[in-house]
Amino acid sequence: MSDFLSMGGYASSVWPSVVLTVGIIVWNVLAARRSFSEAHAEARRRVAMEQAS
Amino acid sequence: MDWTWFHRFGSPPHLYRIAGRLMPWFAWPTAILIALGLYGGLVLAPPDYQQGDGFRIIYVHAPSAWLSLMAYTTMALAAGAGLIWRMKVAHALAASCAPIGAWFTVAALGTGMLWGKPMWGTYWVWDPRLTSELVLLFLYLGYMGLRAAIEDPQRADRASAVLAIVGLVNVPIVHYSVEWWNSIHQAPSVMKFGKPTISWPMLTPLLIMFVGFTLLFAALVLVRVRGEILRRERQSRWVAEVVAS
Amino acid sequence: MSAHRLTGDTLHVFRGERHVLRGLSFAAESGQYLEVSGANGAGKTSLLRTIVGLVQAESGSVEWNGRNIHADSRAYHAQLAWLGHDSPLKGDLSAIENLHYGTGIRRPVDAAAIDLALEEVDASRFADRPVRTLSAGQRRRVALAGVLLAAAPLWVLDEPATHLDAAGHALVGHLVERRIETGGIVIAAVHAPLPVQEAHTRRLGLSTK
Amino acid sequence: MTGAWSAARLVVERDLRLAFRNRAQLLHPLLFFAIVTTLFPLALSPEASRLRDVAPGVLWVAALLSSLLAIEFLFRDDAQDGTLEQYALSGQSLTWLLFAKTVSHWLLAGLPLALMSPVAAYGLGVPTSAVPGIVASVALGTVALSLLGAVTAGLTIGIRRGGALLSLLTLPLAVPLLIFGAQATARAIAGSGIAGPMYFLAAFTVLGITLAPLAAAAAVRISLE
Repeated sequence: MSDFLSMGGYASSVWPSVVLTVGIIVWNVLAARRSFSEAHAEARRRVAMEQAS
Repeated sequence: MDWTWFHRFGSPPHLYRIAGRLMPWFAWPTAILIALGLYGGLVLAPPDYQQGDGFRIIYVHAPSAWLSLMAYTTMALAAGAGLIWRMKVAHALAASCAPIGAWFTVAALGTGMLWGKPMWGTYWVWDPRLTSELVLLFLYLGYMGLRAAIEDPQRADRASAVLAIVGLVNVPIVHYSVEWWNSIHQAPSVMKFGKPTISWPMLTPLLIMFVGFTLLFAALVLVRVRGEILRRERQSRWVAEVVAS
Repeated sequence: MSAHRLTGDTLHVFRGERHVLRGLSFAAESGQYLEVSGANGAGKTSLLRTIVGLVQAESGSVEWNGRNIHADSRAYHAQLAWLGHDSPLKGDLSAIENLHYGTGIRRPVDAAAIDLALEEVDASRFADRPVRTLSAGQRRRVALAGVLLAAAPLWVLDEPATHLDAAGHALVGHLVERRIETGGIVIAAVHAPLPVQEAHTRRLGLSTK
Repeated sequence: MTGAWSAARLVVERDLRLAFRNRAQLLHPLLFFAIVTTLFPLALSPEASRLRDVAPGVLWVAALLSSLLAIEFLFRDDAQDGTLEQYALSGQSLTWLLFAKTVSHWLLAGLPLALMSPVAAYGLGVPTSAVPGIVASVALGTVALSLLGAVTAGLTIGIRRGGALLSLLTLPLAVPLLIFGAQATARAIAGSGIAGPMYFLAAFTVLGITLAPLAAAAAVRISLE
C-alpha cells in the first residue's frame, strides 16, 4: 500500500495531478448543476412576477 | 431527405426535454468508466521503463487535453450552426461548452506542469503541447470575456459565435506554428511529453479514460444546455409550464 | 416610374430582454408618407432599423415589392436612403467632401449635383466649412442633402427634424412631400408631426405596453 | 450604382484624407513603437551582441502591441457617427467595403511601422544587411494583423472600455504571426534565407484575405444590430 502511495518516488507529481483533475471534474459537475438551477429559479421568479402583475 | 429531426432538434422545448432525459444515461457510465480508468491507470498498468510511475499522469492529462479540444470544436461548430440557421439552441449549446472547455484546459495545463517538475526539473518549459494549451486557454477566456462584455444576449451569442469560428480556423495553425517554433529552438534531447512506449496494459486504461471523458463532456453539456435554453426562452409559454410543475 | 410597396407582417422584435414590437403590421406604397410616433422607448427606432434590415425580427417579415428584404438585401439597400439618429458626417471633412464620399459609394455624383442638393436644404453658405464647426441643426441639413442625393425611392428617417428650427421643420415636410409626389415612399419616426398633406399621410402609433 | 472598385477607392481615399487632417492620431502608434524599442537597451544592456539576440523578439512584440493601439481606432469613429451603418446599407458588399477599410488601415498603420522598423532595428545593433528582410516581414505581417484586427475590432464595437478585451481577443490569434515574423527577422539578422517563414506569413495572409473580411462583415453587422 505504501508502495502504491509513494508512486515510485513520483508521489508529489502523480497525486496532485489526480487530485487536480478529479477536483475539476467535481467542480464542473457542481457548477453545471448550479448554473441550471439558477436559470430555473430565475425563470420561475419571472413567471411568478408576470402572474402577479 | 427527411429534415424533421433537424427542426425538432432546433426546437428549444424539445431539446430541453431530451437533454433532461438523456443526462442520466451519460452520467452513470461516466462515473463508472472514470473510476475504472483511474484504477487501471494508477494500479494495474505497469510502470514505464523510462519514466517510471511518473508516466501515470498521462491518464489524467491526455483525457483533459482531449476534452479541452473537443469542447472547443463542439463550441465552434454549434456556434456556426447558430449563425447560419439562427438557431437559439445551437447558441445555447455553444455557450455551455465554453466554461467546461476552459476548466479542462486548466486541468491539462496543471497536470502537464506537474509532470514537468520531475521530468524537466521545472514546472514550466515551453513544450509545444503546453504552449498550445495555454493559447487555447486564452482563446476560451477571450470568448467568455466577449460574451460577458455584451449586454444584449442575442448579440452576445452571435458575436461570440464569429469569434469561436475564427478561433477554430486558427487552432490548427497555432498548433502547427508552435510545433515548428519548438523544433527550431528546443534541444532534441529534451523529453517530449506524452510519448511513453505504450503497451496494451498501459493503453487500455487510457482508452477507457478517453471514453469516460467524452461521456463526461456530454453529460456536463446536457446539464448546462438546459439552463442556457431556459435563459434564452424566458418569455415563452412552455418555460412557464415547465418551471411551474 | 414604377410603383413600390413596403409591407411589414406581424413583426416581433426583441431588444435584449425587452419585447419591443409585438406583432406589428404596416403597409405603405408609392405616394404615401408613413409617420411613426410614440413615446421614448416605444420602439420607433427599433422598427425603423428592422425596416432597413439592420435589425432582424425574431419573427415576421418586411417585404419590399413583395420580396423579403433579406432575400436580396443589396438590391433593396440600393433603393433605400437611411438617416439615423445621428448625422453620419465626419467632423474633419467639409459638407461637400462628406457628401462626395458618402453618396459616392452608392452612385456616381458630380460637384454640381452636390451643390444643388446643398442649396435645396439651404446649406450652401457653410458648404465649405469643416462639419466640426457647424451647429447640430446645420449638420442635420447636410445629412438631409445626403438623403436627397441618394436618389432612392424609399426614405427611412429617424427623427429627421431633430435640432432643426421652425424653417428647417417646414423644409423637411417639403422634402418629404416632394419625394412622395414623385412616386417615393417615406417612413419617418417623429416627435412633432411633419407638415405633410393629410391625404398622403398614414399614421402608425406605437405604445410602450 | 457605383462600381465596386470606385466604391473601394472612395473608402480608402476618405480614410487617408481624414488621417492627414488629423495627423497626431497617426503618429501615436509609431511613437509607441519607437519608445518600446528604446526601452529594451535601457532595461537589458547597451551591449550590441546581446541586443542583437533579442532584437527579433523586441521588434515583433513592439510591432504587435503598437498595431493593437491602431486597431482600436479601426472602426471606432465610423461606428460612433453612423458611417458604418451607411456602409452596411449602401447597396455595396459590406465585406468588400470593409476589405477596403482594412487596406487603408494597413497603409496608415502597418506600412509606416514597416518603414520605421529598420531605424528601431539599427538601434538594437542589427546589421544593415538585415534591413530588407525585416521590412518585408513586418510589412507582410502587419497586413495579416490588420485583417485579424478588422474581425476583432468589429466584434468589440460599442463595448465600453473594450481596449483590454480587444487585446485578449486579438493576441492569441496572432501567435502564429509572432512566431513566423520573429523567425524571419532572426534569419534576416543571421544572414540566412528568410524564404521559409515568409512563405508561412504569406500563407497566413492569403487565408486572412479570403476569410477575414467575411468574418469582419458578419461581426460588424452583429454589432450594428
